[in-house]
Amino acid sequence: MRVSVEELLRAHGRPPREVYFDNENSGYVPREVVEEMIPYFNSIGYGHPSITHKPGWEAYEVLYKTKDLLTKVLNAEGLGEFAFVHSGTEANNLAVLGHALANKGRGGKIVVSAIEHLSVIYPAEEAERLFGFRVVRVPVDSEGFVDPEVLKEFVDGSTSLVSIQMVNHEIGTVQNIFELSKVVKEVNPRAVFHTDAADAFGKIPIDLKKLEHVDMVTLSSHKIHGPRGVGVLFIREGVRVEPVLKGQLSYEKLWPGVENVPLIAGFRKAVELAYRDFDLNVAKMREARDLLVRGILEKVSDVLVNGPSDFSMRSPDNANLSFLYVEGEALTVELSINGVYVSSGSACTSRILEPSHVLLAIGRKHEEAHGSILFKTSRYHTREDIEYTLEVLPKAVDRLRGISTIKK
Amino acid sequence: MRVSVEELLRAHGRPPREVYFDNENSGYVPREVVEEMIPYFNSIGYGHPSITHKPGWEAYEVLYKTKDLLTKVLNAEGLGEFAFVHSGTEANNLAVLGHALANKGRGGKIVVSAIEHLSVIYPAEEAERLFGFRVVRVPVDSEGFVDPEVLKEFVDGSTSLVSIQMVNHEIGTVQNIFELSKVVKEVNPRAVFHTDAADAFGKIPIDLKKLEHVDMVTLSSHKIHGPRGVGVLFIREGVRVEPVLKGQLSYEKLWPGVENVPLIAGFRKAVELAYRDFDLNVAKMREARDLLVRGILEKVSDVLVNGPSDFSMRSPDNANLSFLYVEGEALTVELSINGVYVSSGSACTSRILEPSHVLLAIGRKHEEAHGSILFKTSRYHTREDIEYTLEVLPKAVDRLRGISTIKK
Amino acid sequence: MSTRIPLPYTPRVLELFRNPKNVGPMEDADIVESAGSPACGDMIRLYIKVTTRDGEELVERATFESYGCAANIAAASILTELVVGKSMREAWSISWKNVADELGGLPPIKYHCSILAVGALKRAIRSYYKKVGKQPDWLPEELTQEERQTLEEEKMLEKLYSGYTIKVSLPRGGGNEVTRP
Amino acid sequence: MSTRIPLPYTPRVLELFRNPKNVGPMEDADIVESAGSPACGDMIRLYIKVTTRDGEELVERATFESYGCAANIAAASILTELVVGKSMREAWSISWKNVADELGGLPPIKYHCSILAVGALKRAIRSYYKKVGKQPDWLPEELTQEERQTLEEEKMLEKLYSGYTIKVSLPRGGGNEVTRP
Ligand SMILES: Cc1ncc(COP(=O)(O)O)c(C=O)c1O
Ligand SMILES: Cc1ncc(COP(=O)(O)O)c(C=O)c1O
Ligand code: FES
Ligand code: FES
Repeated sequence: MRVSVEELLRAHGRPPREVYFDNENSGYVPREVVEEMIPYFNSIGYGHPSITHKPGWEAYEVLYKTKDLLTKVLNAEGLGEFAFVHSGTEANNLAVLGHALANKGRGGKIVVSAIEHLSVIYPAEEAERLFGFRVVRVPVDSEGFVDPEVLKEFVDGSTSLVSIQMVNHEIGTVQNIFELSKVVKEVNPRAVFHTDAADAFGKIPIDLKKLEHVDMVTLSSHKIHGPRGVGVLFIREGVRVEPVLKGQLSYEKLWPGVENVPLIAGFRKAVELAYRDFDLNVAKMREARDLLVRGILEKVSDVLVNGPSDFSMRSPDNANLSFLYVEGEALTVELSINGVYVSSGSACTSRILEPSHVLLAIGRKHEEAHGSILFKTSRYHTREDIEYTLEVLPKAVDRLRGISTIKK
Repeated sequence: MRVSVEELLRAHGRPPREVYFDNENSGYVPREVVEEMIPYFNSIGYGHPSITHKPGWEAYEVLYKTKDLLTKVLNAEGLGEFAFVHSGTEANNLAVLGHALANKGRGGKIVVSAIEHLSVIYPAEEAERLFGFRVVRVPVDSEGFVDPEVLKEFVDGSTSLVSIQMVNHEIGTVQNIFELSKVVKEVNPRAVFHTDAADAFGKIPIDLKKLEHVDMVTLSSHKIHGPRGVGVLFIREGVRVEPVLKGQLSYEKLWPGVENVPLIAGFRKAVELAYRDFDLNVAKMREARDLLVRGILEKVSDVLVNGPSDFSMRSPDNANLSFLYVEGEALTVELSINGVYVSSGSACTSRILEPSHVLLAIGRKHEEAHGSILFKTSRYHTREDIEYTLEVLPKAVDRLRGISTIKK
Repeated sequence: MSTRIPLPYTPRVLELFRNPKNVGPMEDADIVESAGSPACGDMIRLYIKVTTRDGEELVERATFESYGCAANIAAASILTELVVGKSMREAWSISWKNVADELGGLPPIKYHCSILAVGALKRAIRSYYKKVGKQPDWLPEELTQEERQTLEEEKMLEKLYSGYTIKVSLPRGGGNEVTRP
Repeated sequence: MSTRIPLPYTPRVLELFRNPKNVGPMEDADIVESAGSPACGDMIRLYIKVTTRDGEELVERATFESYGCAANIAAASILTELVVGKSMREAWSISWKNVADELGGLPPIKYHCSILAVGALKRAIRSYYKKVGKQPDWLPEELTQEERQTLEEEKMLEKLYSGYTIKVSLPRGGGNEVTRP
């Protein structure tokens, strides 16, 4: 449909303050990160890391320093390789489809949790469709946890790959990846264990020496205030994946094409910033999140908390709340008009008019998912941001409840 | 290998001028393009084009305006869709593997020219390996041209896809895509015709109304002074491709993940700049190229021109020359020390120690490919740049010829 | 969070979403009809007051409630405005396309919100004549396209919802080591 | 242009590439030996002048020529420096790894450049003793690892080259419409 978005934005109006909570998608990119990228664009031509000239060597250096930094912050010295791709989605595809391609003669089971990101679930289904693997979805409990005992029952000698995320992107459940990977290897030491840590990185410390049973890990730049356009897959030494796409190789053996050097330089800086004051950064997002949730529960009635009720078991940036009797998409629009930017797991926001598979998997009813709103706080949120949100949100919910067919 | 690139760069020294000819890879990104991207990074969070809030709508607008601009400059009104991916490599994968996935029950032949980019050839081979297609490589003549009469003989009723690039990335050969696509459809109207125009866009006018037999077209942002990280596939209405990667869809139905809005905004500006003064831009790169080639042929003996000898049949930015008796990688290093940045098709620059498949396919002998150097000029090259190069280059060739085991 | 699609609303949708007309229940309504999913609640409910002038039934007043998206709210608002003062026969002939056009267009994925609104209206008109025991000749006995689509929509919503209930809730595992997974 | 790999040279490689020692043919060389592909020309040629002191053959001078990459040039340069003043027996024991180490390391893909250089040296030493009709006890009759690798390298290069000649050159088609393809 042809719509003048400009006009739409005019009609949208100008709120007194703007607060961005859609950090599940792309967040603020700090000046220091931007300043790492600009010089590449400004130079006469930035390099291809595999060409023997100065810009090429400079480009090579960026890749190599980024891998060094990742090795350090993840405690991965000597453990394996980091492959660069363009998104967390691509890293998950490389892990799941890349594993399937490398093992396609053998088939077997691919075990995923029911609340994995779709970039894990759909590639697993593709591996089933194309290469005869069988996808098994492990159920989660009502707060999104995978029980190691339950997982154990889904794993057997034919299990080829297990993929369970470290932190759920919608409800913030922090899985016990150490335990989960351990039980998998106890049952079948040859099964490969992948964890999608796109939403854990920068929020939950990750130590790959300790996580000795984890074979592959997904990261994504835009989740930690880096630029969108860099995904990373860690692959433990000896674990085989095959490139999913084909073409000219450069530094990267597992994804064809030339590495996006400016973005990777920005990503490196973002990692540096996230880890420079890791605990403080986490404390800040947690504080903003706690302030927000406490305020909402005080000021708005009939709110369900989706995901872990014990907030120490939940990612420090995550708040997922269902505002009963209203529909989430309408609420995102209403909040947007007031300068508060969030997303929703409502069926009405989906291409297939289906509510979030995560909310359904934890047993939320359709009408409970209907009014769900995802807030992700960051270290950049101020107290004023949260206070403003707490002013705006109850009014927005009230107005829509006033219109609703459903009353308490 | 662990090497301090910093130290290497110190040892490299500082030349009096720097001239970048590696525009096959990533070129200069003008300030106007950078300025389109920065605001997204600076904002509190830039949008996901499929979320119903203001940053989301702003993001949506970027995509939609970019598609509108592409529709205009390619004269593609009402003809089909543009899909966003992260590189030309990914666009080619979507075209070739995406076609194979959509037609995998049927099999048939995939016809490519012998000098296609590896991001076409390798996906075609993957389609053969995984889905039972058969890859046929059409030979080219000694200047890289595909003869329509020859192509005709390679196409038959079982041909599923034909992929022939508009401009060759190494030797600049401009194919007669209109004729080539026409003969394909004459033999088999159901065969799908893809052209990789990554290296033609911005240099050769492309009119998709006229190119009525062309079904898919690949573009890449960094080839036209846009940021690296945006590839585009045009798909004519009714042509079926399936996503190669799987996951969460946003605006883009054919590539999962959220679109890279800041980069796409930069790409849009780059398209605008390329087309604002199309003829002038082309004249500038042609002038720099002609000056360079004329100067080299005057000043250096034993130089072969690779690709079309009739320069009106060759992309205006392309010069590919073989300096006999020297090895190309050594020459790239020698030139780099003097501030001139080029690439080579020598076996010594390759991961598999194989010379450029393009040079071999046009009948160049190994020793002719050995000293090949690719220069790509741009509208930003000055006369001084070329003159400086013409000073430096003969000395570099001389020095290496002095060392060489092979003398005239 | 599930698979996404951009929703470029028109300024008119946004405006009506912000300032909808004819909101709320109507105490003296002659008919109240809804459309939507019984599973998650009615998306839309219409209240209509009918009056008779010169032997013809007219819509005197119309209000709505919505538990739907911004487009649904805007569509319902427009619809209530469109029907007021119209004869029942004229009201019957309003299509979802009329509603979408009045809104300046809707993204295809949101057509169904307009369909639901019009579906509720058609239900209301039928139930009015059922109540008063008449069968006007312009009122087809067979369901219209919009009514059938509304039914399908409702069925789909219900299926979606119930299809998932089997997949949930195993007891929560203990010992989650949060800071070092 | 074909499949790429980064080539992080050490500063030492770069330095020796820029200022190689012992470059050029040697008029009075006792032995001249090469390694590389007969198809595309020798990558490396060594010239060695032998002298005898106290009954032991020593390398008096060594020079090289190279038609190879920057690493090849640097490796050859180092090698000529390494052998000078050494006995033939000592020279024989120089491995490609010694050469690479002297360069501060080489990227794996460039090991073969060092192997070629050392391969040429071993050939030179063998051909010296063949010429003078001696067979020192330290000189193994069987080919060493490096010599075998050098042969393989040469065979590969030749095959690569010849494998392609069949794929080329059909007559050029006319009528290329350049400005509007
Ligand atoms: C857990 C998880 N996995 C994968 C992804 C996909 O990452 P990206 O947006 O970089 O494609 C996301 C982000 O949305 C995520 O939260
Ligand atoms: C003809 C051609 N096709 C495809 C590509 C690949 O494009 P990208 O570098 O964006 O992956 C290139 C660029 O190197 C090219 O020149
Ligand atoms: S001589 Fe060819 S790679 Fe070194
Ligand atoms: S009411 Fe659900 S999409 Fe409009």
